[in-house]
Amino acid sequence: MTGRQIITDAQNTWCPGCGNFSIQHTLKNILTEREEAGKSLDDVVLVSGIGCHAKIADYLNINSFYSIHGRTIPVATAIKLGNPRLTVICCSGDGDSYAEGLDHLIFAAKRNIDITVIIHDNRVYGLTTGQYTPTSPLGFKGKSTPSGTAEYPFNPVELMLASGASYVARGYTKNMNLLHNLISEGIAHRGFAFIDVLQICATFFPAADYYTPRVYELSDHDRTNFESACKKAREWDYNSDSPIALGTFFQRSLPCFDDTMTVHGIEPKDRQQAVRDLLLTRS
Amino acid sequence: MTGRQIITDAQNTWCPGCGNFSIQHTLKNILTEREEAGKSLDDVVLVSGIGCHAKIADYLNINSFYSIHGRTIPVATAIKLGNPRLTVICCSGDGDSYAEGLDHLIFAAKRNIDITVIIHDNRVYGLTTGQYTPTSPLGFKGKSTPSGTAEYPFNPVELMLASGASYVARGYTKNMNLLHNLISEGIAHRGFAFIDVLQICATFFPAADYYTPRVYELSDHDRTNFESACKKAREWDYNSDSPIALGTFFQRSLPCFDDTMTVHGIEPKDRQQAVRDLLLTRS
Amino acid sequence: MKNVSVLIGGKAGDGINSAGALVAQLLNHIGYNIYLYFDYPSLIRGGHNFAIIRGSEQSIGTCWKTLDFLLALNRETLEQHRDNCSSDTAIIFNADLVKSAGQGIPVKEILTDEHAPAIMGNSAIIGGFAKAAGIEWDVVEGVFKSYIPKGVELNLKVAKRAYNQLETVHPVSKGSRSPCPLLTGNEAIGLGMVNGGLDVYVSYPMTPSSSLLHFLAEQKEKFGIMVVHPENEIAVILMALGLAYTGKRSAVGTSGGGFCLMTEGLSLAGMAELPLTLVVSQRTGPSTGLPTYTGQSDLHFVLHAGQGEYPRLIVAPGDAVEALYWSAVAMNMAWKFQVPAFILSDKTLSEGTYSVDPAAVSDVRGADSPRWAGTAPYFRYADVPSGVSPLAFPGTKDAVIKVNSYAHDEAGITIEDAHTVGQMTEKRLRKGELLTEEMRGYTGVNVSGMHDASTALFCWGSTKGVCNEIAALLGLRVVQPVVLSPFPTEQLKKAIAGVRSLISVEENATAQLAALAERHGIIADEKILRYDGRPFLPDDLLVKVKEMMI
Amino acid sequence: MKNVSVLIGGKAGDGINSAGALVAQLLNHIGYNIYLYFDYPSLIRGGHNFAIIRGSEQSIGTCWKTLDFLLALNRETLEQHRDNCSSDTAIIFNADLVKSAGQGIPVKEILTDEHAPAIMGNSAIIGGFAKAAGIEWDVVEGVFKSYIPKGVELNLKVAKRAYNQLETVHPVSKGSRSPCPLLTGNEAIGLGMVNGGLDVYVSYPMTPSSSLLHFLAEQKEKFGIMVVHPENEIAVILMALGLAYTGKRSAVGTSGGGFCLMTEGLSLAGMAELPLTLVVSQRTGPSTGLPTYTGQSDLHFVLHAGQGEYPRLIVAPGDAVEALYWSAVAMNMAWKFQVPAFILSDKTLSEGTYSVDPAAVSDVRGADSPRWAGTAPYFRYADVPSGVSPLAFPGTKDAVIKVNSYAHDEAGITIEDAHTVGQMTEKRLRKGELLTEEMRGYTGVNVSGMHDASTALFCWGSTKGVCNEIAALLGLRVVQPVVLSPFPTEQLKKAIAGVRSLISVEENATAQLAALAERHGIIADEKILRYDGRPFLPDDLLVKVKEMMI
Ligand SMILES: Cc1ncc(C[n+]2csc(CCOP(=O)(O)OP(=O)(O)O)c2C)c(N)n1
Ligand SMILES: Cc1ncc(C[n+]2csc(CCOP(=O)(O)OP(=O)(O)O)c2C)c(N)n1
Ligand code: SF4
Ligand code: SF4
Ligand SMILES: [Mg+2]
Ligand SMILES: [Mg+2]
Repeated sequence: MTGRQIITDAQNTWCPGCGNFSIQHTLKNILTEREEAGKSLDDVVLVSGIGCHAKIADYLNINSFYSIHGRTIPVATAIKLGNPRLTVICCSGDGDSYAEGLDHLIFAAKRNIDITVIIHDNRVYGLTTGQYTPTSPLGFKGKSTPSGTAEYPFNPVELMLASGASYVARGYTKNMNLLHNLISEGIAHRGFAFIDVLQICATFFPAADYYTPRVYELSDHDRTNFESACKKAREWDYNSDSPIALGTFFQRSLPCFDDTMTVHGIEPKDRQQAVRDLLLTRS
Repeated sequence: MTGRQIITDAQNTWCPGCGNFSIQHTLKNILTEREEAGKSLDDVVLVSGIGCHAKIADYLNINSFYSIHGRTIPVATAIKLGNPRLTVICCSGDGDSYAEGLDHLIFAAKRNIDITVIIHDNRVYGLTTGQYTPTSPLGFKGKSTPSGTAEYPFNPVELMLASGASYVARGYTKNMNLLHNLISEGIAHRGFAFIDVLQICATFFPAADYYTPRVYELSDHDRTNFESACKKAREWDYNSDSPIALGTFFQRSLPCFDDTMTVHGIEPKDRQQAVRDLLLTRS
Repeated sequence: MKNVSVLIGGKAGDGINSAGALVAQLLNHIGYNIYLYFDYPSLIRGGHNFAIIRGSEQSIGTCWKTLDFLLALNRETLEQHRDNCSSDTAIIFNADLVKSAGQGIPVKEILTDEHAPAIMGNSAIIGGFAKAAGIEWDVVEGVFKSYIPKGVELNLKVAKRAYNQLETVHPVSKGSRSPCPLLTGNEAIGLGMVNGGLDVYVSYPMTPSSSLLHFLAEQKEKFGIMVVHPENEIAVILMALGLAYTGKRSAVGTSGGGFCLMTEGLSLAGMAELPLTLVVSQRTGPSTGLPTYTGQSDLHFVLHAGQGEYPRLIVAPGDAVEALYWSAVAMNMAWKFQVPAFILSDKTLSEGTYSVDPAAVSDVRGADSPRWAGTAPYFRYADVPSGVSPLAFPGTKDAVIKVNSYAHDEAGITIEDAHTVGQMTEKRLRKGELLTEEMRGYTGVNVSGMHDASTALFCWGSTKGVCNEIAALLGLRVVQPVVLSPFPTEQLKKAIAGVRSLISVEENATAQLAALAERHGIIADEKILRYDGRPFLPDDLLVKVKEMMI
Repeated sequence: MKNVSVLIGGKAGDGINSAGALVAQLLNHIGYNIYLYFDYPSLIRGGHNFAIIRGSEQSIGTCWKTLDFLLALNRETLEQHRDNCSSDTAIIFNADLVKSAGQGIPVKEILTDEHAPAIMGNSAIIGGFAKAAGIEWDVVEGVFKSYIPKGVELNLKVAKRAYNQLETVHPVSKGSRSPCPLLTGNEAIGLGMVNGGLDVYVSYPMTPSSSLLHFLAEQKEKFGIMVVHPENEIAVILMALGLAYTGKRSAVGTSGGGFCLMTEGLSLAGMAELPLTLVVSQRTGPSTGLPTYTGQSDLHFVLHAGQGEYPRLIVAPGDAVEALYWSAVAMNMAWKFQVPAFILSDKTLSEGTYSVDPAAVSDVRGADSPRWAGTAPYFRYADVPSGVSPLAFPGTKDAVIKVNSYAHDEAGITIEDAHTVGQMTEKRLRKGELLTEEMRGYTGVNVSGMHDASTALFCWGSTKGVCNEIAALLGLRVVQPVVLSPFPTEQLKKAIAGVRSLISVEENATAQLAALAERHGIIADEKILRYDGRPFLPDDLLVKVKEMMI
């Protein structure tokens, strides 16, 4: 299909001012560019979890697997294993992949499966109306913690570095140029690409006034240097006040799981012969 | 109970030469010391997962919760929340807490719940007869990967540092003095203590000949310095050949989850009044 | 007029739920029993939300299709609910956004005049409604003062402006009962569990159970309970079991997908004999399904979830009063028999609002397992005749308390020999028999309507409300098992004595209650099923039941 | 002699399983049908392992208590199995460790003389057994050459020494059938799935399913399949669904506890209509239970697992031949109807070894869903009359393929309106009806024994073997439903026509098959249950059945 309408007719139900619009818009532009570059959109698959972020599966007119809460990544991993020719993009939430299904995220990084994971990190459960997530700051007053959480957030960028991710970046929905570059790079990166996107939740965590003066784009940063990636990653801990680096923290090249797992299928009739041969060895 | 027999009469079914004996012996000694110091063993609870390691719950004659595969840590967390006076020790496997239930481990670190987690890291699923785990080296030929794994191991020490653990150490079942110190320290540490123990699996991963010449004890290391903890942690990546540091990588003091979550219970009759009062506000 | 029905509708974010609650309180305060149904899609702002508030002199648990009042905050409300209007329906609307017959309120003008913020627009609508219904101003004033947390004076000014502008077109006569507490099903479950001794509530948010988490989190200091929201549902149930091990009465709450993740822990509870209370609030499945709509399609799943065999209690209350009572019972039975006890709810019950007689609050805590006498050694799984081994909790002097997910001996040590396995299985089965025996002492099957009618509606959970209403109209019997496991076969047989036509009314596609009853020798003759996420309405059900009766 | 029974026992780590397999091959090569039962505790070294190998001219699937030969590698074997010995039992033992009547083999001496390593001790025992049973040396030689991977010559020397030292005390006459392949139930399931088109097997190890993972991993290049062992069972099932989405025929395998973790993904498969084959091999529950022992207590869990309602296929083969056949059928039905298809096994079947006629291997792949015709737009959930929407896979030109866990429209876009929800629910139900229809074309209920007997043993899964044996002795009928969902009510009614006493024989405590049948109007008159982790033995069952028949 060429020149396809990239946005479906599904009614968009995000709140006015929601940062998800920026992510959708960015993906739309990237898909358009891809088509313009002569690459088919038929080979792109979007996988999402459950949450506000995940509605993007309804809105983008491309192949999609609208999965269940927290399980975006094993689905995406398997789609890549099932057909390595596909470009697989995961849109996941912070509740989704940092709480419910954190283990899958870490294993995807460990395996270096060639998928691109975009975390719509609004630091809150949006769709279930505002509870804290693993990136909410200490003391966050959500509906399940009306007197404030008792937990520090973890730093997903740091965690991903420790897990062996081969592309690690942070974006912000109010910096769409950079977001475009990061997601494009992530898709182009051969291996596991992780992008934590500070996504504004207009309703439950409207943090733009906090982020905007603090964010800056990484420059003069050697993305191939793991130590300095860690250092930059730790500058902001998702809790204390400090400058917030945006951009690519780290990138390196490693063998991909989808490559090393590749199987050479055999013809049905050869299979049946293989079964018969196996039986012979048992009699 | 004083002077209690610390080992039960249950038949021990570990293989000859198994490193689990060293861990059991160390715990036995620590418990004995505890008793000798006048502290009751009635306040100690051991929580285990499922696997060879977990059989320790049958063997130590103390309170125990022999849980299910991968779920050691939420049980232990809750026992501490339920009764903060208890000393809670988790014996878990690498399959248990690095694969099946990794998320719980990270959240326990994040929350700084005051429990001590000992990972019997034999780098293999022992009880299910020898499959790779997240710390098995790349190319490990286990029963589920007869032609070798396609995954690098992750580094649990690094992961725990990134997750906010407040006590992070590595032991070795062939260095029982150190093991004794680390576990004692872990228990004494107020907050989440993590000890990755390189445990020899005599049957499926007999790595003593590999470890013994490479291990060394950390000295001249400032355990309060996070950066150098990370550096030391990264020296050996559970895959490539390098010296293997043993000892305490990191320790710091942080508020504990069990403290911040503490509730002041109220009397049953006051509760009923509270229910009545609540109803009044709704009529 | 003995019955009044009000619909208020607008966009998500318009505060329809709280506006609905105010309308409900107005009707409560003029002497009616209340039922409120809240309908909303799975989104945060926009879309179409509505609440139907019904007042009746009878105790009620369902809506009626035809409305007395339609309060339209936007045009969509009018369009979507035309079918619910008759020529008698009084339509009150925001004149800035809607054109319609009926009485418009110039909301923007009122707000501007009063220097009030936009969110106070609903007060104008409610003020207008009060006038249209002929509700006295001091009732409005009283209700606003009790239920508006902030800026009540300004809200009252806004309401009064609308009140003064509108006509009383559809006077609602006063009812005869005195105002009583209004509770959602989830609130009632929460209070019931607190009454049953709840110490810790552990939950991961999932509609339609989340409002229970929010309610208990909000009230936790008041009740002296701990509320924990962990990383996922697997942690939830394992934490609850860890807490039970320390002697804390814990409960978990979730819906279908989250419950899936709890099934392994459930089986552990069965084997380790750890008391556990589970609230499972059903929504439309399978999978994510319709998160904010109702369903009754998880009964068999809950009945059989978890590998292996072990006794469990399942109660499915039909309204908030039952929820209050049975939740306490469930908590107690979990502890008395060291078994999992389920409170099976559905979206209609969990998020619907009901009038609750405060007399329904009684202290039902008390039931508990025997405690260890203190003579060491302690046997956690002592094979006593009842099957219920005495409890001790860690920290008890001289007790070594070993719980175990493996087959184990009386001391809790793993064993593999056939004899002990059989023995301990039988011990657990005996607890099941004892639980069955115990539940015979409770009214596990409610019978209402005409007790000697030969046609009976056979229902469970929230559909009780609509069945009662139809039964009253048609002179039928209603048979509603509240206890679903252990199945109250004898009580049920008694309850249907003389019934020639048993009609199962369920919100699922496979008639799960009927299937369960069939396994116990009780056959439903007819089935009326609905599986589109919406609760039965009396109007529709009436037609269907009549068809069956021809 | 038409029947021969051999027990070999020793410590875990002594290689009892492979020694047992060699004995089985010896009997196979002298013309017997084989059944091998392997009994081991959950530990790696030490403890007591034993294998019972039975040869018979009939096709068999159970052990017999009384032994013809007892091969004791250690003293415990002798002690534990005294009860299985009669005065005719030939006892052969390692004379270094055991003192007993019978014939001792000086294993250490032989090994020393032959400069053979300790692990070759078993060859001495097997050689001794061969002689005691009068099996010709060239049979031993042939079997050793085929089945001993390393050092066969030295092993033969060791065996020959023992062979020469012992007497033929219990000659086993030759049977009449030609040697045929021996397969474990898990191997048969694996091969059946490969025949049914398996592309990828995804599994996390869990006894008694692990040996299927190991087998397929070992053979993956040969069959051109991928084998993935992910971080946990949740990932397992979600990966399988991701693979199915790309058109790969995927299967998962696990046991009860792991299956718990898959239930949420299962419900997703139901809603998203993704084909999926699941192998669930039961062990003794609840919870961790007895990991290496058997059970049949997860039937109802598997029947109802996952929130919401959606059709599923469940087949429970009774032996390896059935496993080979039905696993291929399950894989095909999953794809033909886009539903989850279960192969429900148990430890006895999964880890038992059976003779399999190679003619049983037929290419049953073929069944599949219709494919998209290629005219855009593509509707993943096209509401076609059959309910089975044509498939397309990502990468197909012009197809936008949207699968969704939410209620959705034909294009796969989330919807919440009552009409579409009802419509799509009915579409899924129609698939269920079609599946029911399809399965009528299969023999879903096996009848064996005396077809017109008025007493029938009613069983499922591996207990088929023992029931057949008893039925032959007592002249009874055996009725064994292999398809358990959709329940083959009509076939079953036919199968029990004329039965006056239907005796359910199950390895669980609540008679789950009987309960299922009851829901379909078929009542078991009696129940014989075993729930200690051990399979029924004919000797014991015989007594129990006779009691029932009085
Ligand atoms: C197993 C399970 N548990 C809980 C839920 C309820 N649920 C739906 S979305 C959501 C949170 C989503 O948070 P996040 O991933 O941050 O997405 P956001 O809405 O913020 O974009 C939850 C808890 C669910 N669908 N499934
Ligand atoms: C949910 C679940 N999946 C799988 C298993 C099977 N199982 C038991 S122990 C084990 C692995 C244990 O490995 P590890 O934690 O490393 O312990 P080890 O035996 O090496 O000490 C597995 C997979 C299980 N009991 N439960
Ligand atoms: S709740 Fe937050 S994340 Fe969800 S749609 Fe609204 S603004 Fe966006
Ligand atoms: S298999 Fe390994 S870990 Fe398990 S008991 Fe034996 S040596 Fe120890
Ligand atoms: Mg979020
Ligand atoms: Mg291990």
